[in-house]
Amino acid sequence: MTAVRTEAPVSAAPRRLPGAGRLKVTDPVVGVWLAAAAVTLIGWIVVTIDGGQFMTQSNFTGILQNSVALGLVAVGQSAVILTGSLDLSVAYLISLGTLVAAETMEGGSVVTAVLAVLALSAAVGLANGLIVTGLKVNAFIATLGMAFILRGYIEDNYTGPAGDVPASFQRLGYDRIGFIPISVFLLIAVAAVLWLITKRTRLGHHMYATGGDEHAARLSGVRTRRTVIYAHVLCALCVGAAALFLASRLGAGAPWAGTEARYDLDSIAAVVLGGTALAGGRGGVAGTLGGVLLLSVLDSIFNQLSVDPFFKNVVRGVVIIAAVALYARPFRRRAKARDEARAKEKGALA
Amino acid sequence: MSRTRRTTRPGARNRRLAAPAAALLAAALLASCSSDAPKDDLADDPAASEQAEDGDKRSEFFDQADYDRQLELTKATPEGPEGKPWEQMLDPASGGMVDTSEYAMEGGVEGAKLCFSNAGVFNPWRQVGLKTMKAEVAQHDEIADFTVLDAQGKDDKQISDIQELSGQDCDALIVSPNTTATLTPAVEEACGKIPVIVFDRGVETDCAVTFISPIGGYAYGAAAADFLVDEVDKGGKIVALRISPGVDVLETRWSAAEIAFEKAGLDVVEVKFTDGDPSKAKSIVSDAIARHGRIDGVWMDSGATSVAAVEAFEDAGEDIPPITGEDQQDFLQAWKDKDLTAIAPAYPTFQWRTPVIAALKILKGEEVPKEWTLPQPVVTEENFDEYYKEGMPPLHYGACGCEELPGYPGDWGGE
Amino acid sequence: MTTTTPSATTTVFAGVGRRLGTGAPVYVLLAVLLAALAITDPGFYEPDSFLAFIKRAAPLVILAAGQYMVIVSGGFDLSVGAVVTAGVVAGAEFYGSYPDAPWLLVTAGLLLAGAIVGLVNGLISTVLLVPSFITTLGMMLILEGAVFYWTGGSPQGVLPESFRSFGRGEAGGWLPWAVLACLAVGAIAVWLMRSDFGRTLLATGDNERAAALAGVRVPRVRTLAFVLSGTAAALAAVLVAGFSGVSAQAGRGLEFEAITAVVLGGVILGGGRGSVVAAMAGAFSLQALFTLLNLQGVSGALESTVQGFIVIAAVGLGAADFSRLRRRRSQPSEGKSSS
Amino acid sequence: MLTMQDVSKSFLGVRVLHGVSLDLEPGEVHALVGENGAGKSTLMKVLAGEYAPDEGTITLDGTVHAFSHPVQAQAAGIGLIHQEFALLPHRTVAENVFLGREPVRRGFVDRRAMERRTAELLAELDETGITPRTLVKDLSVARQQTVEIVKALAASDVRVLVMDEPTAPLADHEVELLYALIRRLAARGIGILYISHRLREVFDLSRRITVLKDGRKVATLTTADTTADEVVRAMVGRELGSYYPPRAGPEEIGEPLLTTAGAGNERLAGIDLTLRAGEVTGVAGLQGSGRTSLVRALFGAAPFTRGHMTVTGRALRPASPRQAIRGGIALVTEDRKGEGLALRQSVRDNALLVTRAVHGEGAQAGGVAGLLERVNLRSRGHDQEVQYLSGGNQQKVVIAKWLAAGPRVLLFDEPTRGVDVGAKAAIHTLVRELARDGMAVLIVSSELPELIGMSDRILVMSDGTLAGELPAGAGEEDIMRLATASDATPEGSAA
Repeated sequence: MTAVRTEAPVSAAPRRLPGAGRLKVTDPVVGVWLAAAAVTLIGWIVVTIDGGQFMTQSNFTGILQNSVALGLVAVGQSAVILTGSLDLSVAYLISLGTLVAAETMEGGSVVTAVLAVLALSAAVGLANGLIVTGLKVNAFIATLGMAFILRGYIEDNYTGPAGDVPASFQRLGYDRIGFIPISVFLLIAVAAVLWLITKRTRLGHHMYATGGDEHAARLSGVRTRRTVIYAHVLCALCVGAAALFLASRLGAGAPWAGTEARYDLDSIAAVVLGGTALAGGRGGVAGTLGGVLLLSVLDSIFNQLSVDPFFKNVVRGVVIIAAVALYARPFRRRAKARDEARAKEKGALA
Repeated sequence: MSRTRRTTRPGARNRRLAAPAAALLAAALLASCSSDAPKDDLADDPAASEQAEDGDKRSEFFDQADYDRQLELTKATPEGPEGKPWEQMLDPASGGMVDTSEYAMEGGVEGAKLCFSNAGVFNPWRQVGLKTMKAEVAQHDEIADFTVLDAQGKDDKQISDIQELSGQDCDALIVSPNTTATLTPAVEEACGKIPVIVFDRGVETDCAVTFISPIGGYAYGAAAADFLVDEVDKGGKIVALRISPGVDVLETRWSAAEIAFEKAGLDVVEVKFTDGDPSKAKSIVSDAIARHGRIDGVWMDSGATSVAAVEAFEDAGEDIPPITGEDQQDFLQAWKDKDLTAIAPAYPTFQWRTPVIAALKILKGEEVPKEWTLPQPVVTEENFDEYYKEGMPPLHYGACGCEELPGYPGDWGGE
Repeated sequence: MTTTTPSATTTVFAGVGRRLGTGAPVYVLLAVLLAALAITDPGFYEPDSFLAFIKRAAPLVILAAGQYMVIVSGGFDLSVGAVVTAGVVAGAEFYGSYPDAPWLLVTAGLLLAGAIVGLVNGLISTVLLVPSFITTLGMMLILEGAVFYWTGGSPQGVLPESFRSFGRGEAGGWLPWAVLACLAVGAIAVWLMRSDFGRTLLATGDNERAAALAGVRVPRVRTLAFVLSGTAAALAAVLVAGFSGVSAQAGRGLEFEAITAVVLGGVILGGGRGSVVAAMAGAFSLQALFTLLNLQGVSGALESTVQGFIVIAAVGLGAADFSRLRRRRSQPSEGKSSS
Repeated sequence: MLTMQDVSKSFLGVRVLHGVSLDLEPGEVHALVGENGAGKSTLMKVLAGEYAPDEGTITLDGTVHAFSHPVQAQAAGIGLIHQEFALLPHRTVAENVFLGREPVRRGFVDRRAMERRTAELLAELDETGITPRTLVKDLSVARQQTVEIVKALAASDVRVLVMDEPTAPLADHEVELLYALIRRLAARGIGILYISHRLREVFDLSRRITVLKDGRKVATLTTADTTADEVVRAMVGRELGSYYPPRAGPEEIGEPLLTTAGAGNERLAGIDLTLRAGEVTGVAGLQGSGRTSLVRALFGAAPFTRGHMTVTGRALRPASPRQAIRGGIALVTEDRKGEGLALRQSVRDNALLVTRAVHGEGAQAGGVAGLLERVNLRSRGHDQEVQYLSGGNQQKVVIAKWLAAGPRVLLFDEPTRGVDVGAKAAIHTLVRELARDGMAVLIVSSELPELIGMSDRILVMSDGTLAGELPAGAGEEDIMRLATASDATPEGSAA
């Protein structure tokens, strides 16, 4: 990556002071949380005008509950996207995960089931990583192909819901402390771990570096391939967690648990809403959680107003585009050009 | 079948059926899905759920008792008002009647609030159904409020929806489950709080006051198959088009047909999955014609793609052989225009009216059958005109029982 | 000064690499698949059935051509599948209200609508600087939502034969219109890519800033690419609607098929390299693969698995060739850059 | 201390290094010069472990090494400063300095330690303007380079530091700072291998000079007892004599083609200049004095917002490159790869880009052959992708691209950056020819000798204004005096 130009050609962007660009309202991470808060407020007003109650306990519970599954996936997704990759196979991995979980629990113990699911996820993540780094297949295609493979396997081996989750494990899906579903703590835990990994460990630093500038990272001695592989495994493990949660919630494995909820594209949307650059190298888990929350608050509002489900999609689409458009602004063209340059590198590399 | 939302590729939404199941079928599901033996065998043997005509394959989905009972019911005469199939019931005795006095609203049902957790409106069948249900509600002034939450086909969301609704002050809760197994816990939870009415697809609990559904998959599959058996000579070549592999309720339809074909010695040359995608179906049939020269009959496990199949024959310049479909308007239209030799078993959308009726009965304290099994009409040459309605949109369903309802035909898109 | 040894030789290999890396694999793949088809179904090459095959492939090929324009300019178009669905449904809905509208008018209308969708995609991506992946992802949600919201879930109209004949019927009784459309689009695409627009499009995808400083109106060029993609998608919609009639899921997943096809054609995601012919060949390969799996009677369930493996393998092969060459030549050229 | 013995390296069976030997003493600055593709960078990358040598050995402090990865070389004490920085703009200085070897404490990166150490290293180099937490994108190029150096120092106990064209991105006063830095490093016993095209630097800094040609070592000379001519001869086997073409005589200078009056924008003020047909005008100035801003403003890339401007007599203050091009202005930018070329496209497509984009006359592709002939491009056919051309030939393609559009005013920003001696001369000659053909030429360069050698008159910029004008043949001192006259902030408006 060449040096930042000495005299910026097109950009009239004011010079940033050292350390600026963090902790600013223009910072997507802050932005998305503010947005989520704002939407909640607006929703409250609108719903109240509409004659409903928004700030009810059950409603909060619902919002949190609905954030868990997508949250887990999106957190994982942000790991890969940060590293400059992408995972489109998450949806089918979830489905398979729920099935494996439920069936193993039916036969054996919960522990073995959890281990089995995590093992499966790790394996799939590893495969994705190896295809992307080893075969040099663009992540988009690689994980899409993986999705096909998983899909075939599922359709070929499962006939509707399968397995049976013991009540003990279903508590994960149904219990709550006060109005907070305990599954939320699972999400928080996973998110915290991912946050620590990305922000505080060498692997994390290398993920940002690899996503930010693969070439520079390699020159600096970062094992970029390994980093990408780790990122994919991390993502898959989060997906595994999501699968376990869904299994506990559904009480059985469902071959369509992941696909019908569109976790593949929704998770990417949430990540981007959270201000993580699709090209990689910038953003983080914190923002992603904000994005997820924003989406499920929206859903809840639509629910309250019983908006036509088709109309929801329209709004979602608009929100996603609008948000990213806002993020794109402060960076201005120069950053855009740089990101594109990177995206290009990625395109060429993968 | 039309209840299918089948994505052909990732990124698209659902890939399966929010499908029907008679209570007994639900039992069959228990037997098939949660029974370990066949499933584990399956996992090791990818060929298993292929359309191999081997016995043990069928045994996985096939349940003789249900099969017999369903064929039984097709012959039974329904109890209930003539010409109002949505209020009729078949052999209610079997499940026994339920005394609902405990749910009776004091001061009558005036101002009742009904709540409905819908799996989704992701296909024409469900859209027609929901319209019909809303029209039914509109008929009853005593229903003050009717809340619908749409799960958009997400089990997870429907569970939350059910929890949310049972939290609100609903007098009765209607549930059209997205999935049989996965919604059981949520429904059980709701049962504790308010009277619950389950319809279309079942759940693995009998805590609901009543479960409403038509006869079921075996009857559907058999009706179509028997028709071909009558129309096609022994040894004739049959193409079977199915929506997607390994979907329980579709398997019952197919396994019923399989028996019939084998008994009659028909030669099933192709069994293919269409993903419910017309263009794929058309391609498959064209290929079949190209390869087998003549096709003597086409069996469908659902209606969505039958017109495409018909056209495949037209485009190939072949005569259209006996073909089965569903009561979807576009097929009925083709049937009429092209004067097909055809039959169309219906999985009637009028069943969406029944839950509302049942709910009011319950809230009035009138007794309802534990298993409310509705008739499952079959469209034939004879009764064609009952189901074919001029000017209805192509994706409308003939057996909607909505002709008398307010707003017909406009609200259903007809003119 | 003399062209020095490293750059000299590497250019040779780069040339090879260019052909190997981007072009060749897809043609090999296509040849293999077609051969396999011939073996499985001897009748495959009889004019009728072969034309039928092309006819079936036409929508995907056209989508691929459109998608190529966007990808080569450095973007993504995930909205094409939704455009097809929306197109089919909207067409039917329109005929619901005006049953005897002339088919040409409706077709033109759909194409225009597709172009407008592309225009919006393009403007959002270039003016608001939203990555096209997100823009078109959002557009996908919006279109699907909007069209079904509008039609209340299912279209009200019937598509008349006049409208459908374009995707269903044959010209002169034997040559399917779809095949003609396919050829026409191919010709136009090739012509476009040789034209000033095509060259500037490639240059833009390769180095946006250099293009801008050379006077290329980058936003306009990239937007135009999206417009083309949108229009192509609309045309595909017309063909699909004609071929198989009204369906609420006509375009489901087509965006991924189209992108896969283009990548199979050796076009690099990220832009600046790849040929439109190869992209269309990629689409044919994909269709051939589907047909083959179908004829082979591979379990419907396993189909997608096989497909997944083949796609990864094929792309991996292309990438392998290319990346190896890239690594080799990258060394001396890096050397140059600093001396 | 360091010896490279008979190092050979081949790519795809083509030898780019033929048994090159080289040695380096502690505290020595050893310059490495040679034409494009002479093998300098390959040699250095072998040393830095980026390539493994086919033959030959690397001995450092008595131990023989065979590096297979840069990290190993770093560990052994060999640091490489790339011409193109390997920095992450969105990460902090500390994060960049320790990238790939972050200190770990209890499983987590020890940021405090990281930042402390970075601060120390910065202090050692008396680099005050940088704090460990600064984001790299907020630093000037010079400081980014410092970060690169700090990065190398932090890597290990560095014994050998390889600097590849370190001054290329720097302005003159920054070069001085770099010299100081290099001398400080040398004083600490670090051996420095210094690759450069700029003989002046080489003579300023180095103790010995090793000349490579076509992958072979031609000679290792002691700087004290050699001359620039000797070195150039060794490099190209050509006399220095015909280095700059003769200037224009007064009779050759024609009517004004471009004038500005009181033109300015947020970086420039009160720009009054006149470019005449047949004349080569040089623009000097410190980094950030607005040289580049000036050409970009004239070209409409960062347009003037005030003032008046005419091109070929017509009033035109271009608001976009497109307008400028239509008006007959062309700009050869300093960043050839980033802004000049579409590297993966063919020579022909690049040469035709402007005409296609602006005049839509791509069809007349015939003319391009003549143009490429004219700039005397050396390539393997016009279908070759420009990325495989040498820097000099790439620059020729850029020039051809503009000539195709038939401009009247040619603006050059650092026309010979990253171009070797041989190609330099060719480009200089070409520029002069173009002026003779009646074009008005403006050259911005931070290489004063080039500026003085080429220009018919020299404008000096300082702090966004034209500080003065000097006649042909003015001395470097006069220029620097004008350039530093006002209080030009050293940081300038680096973005």
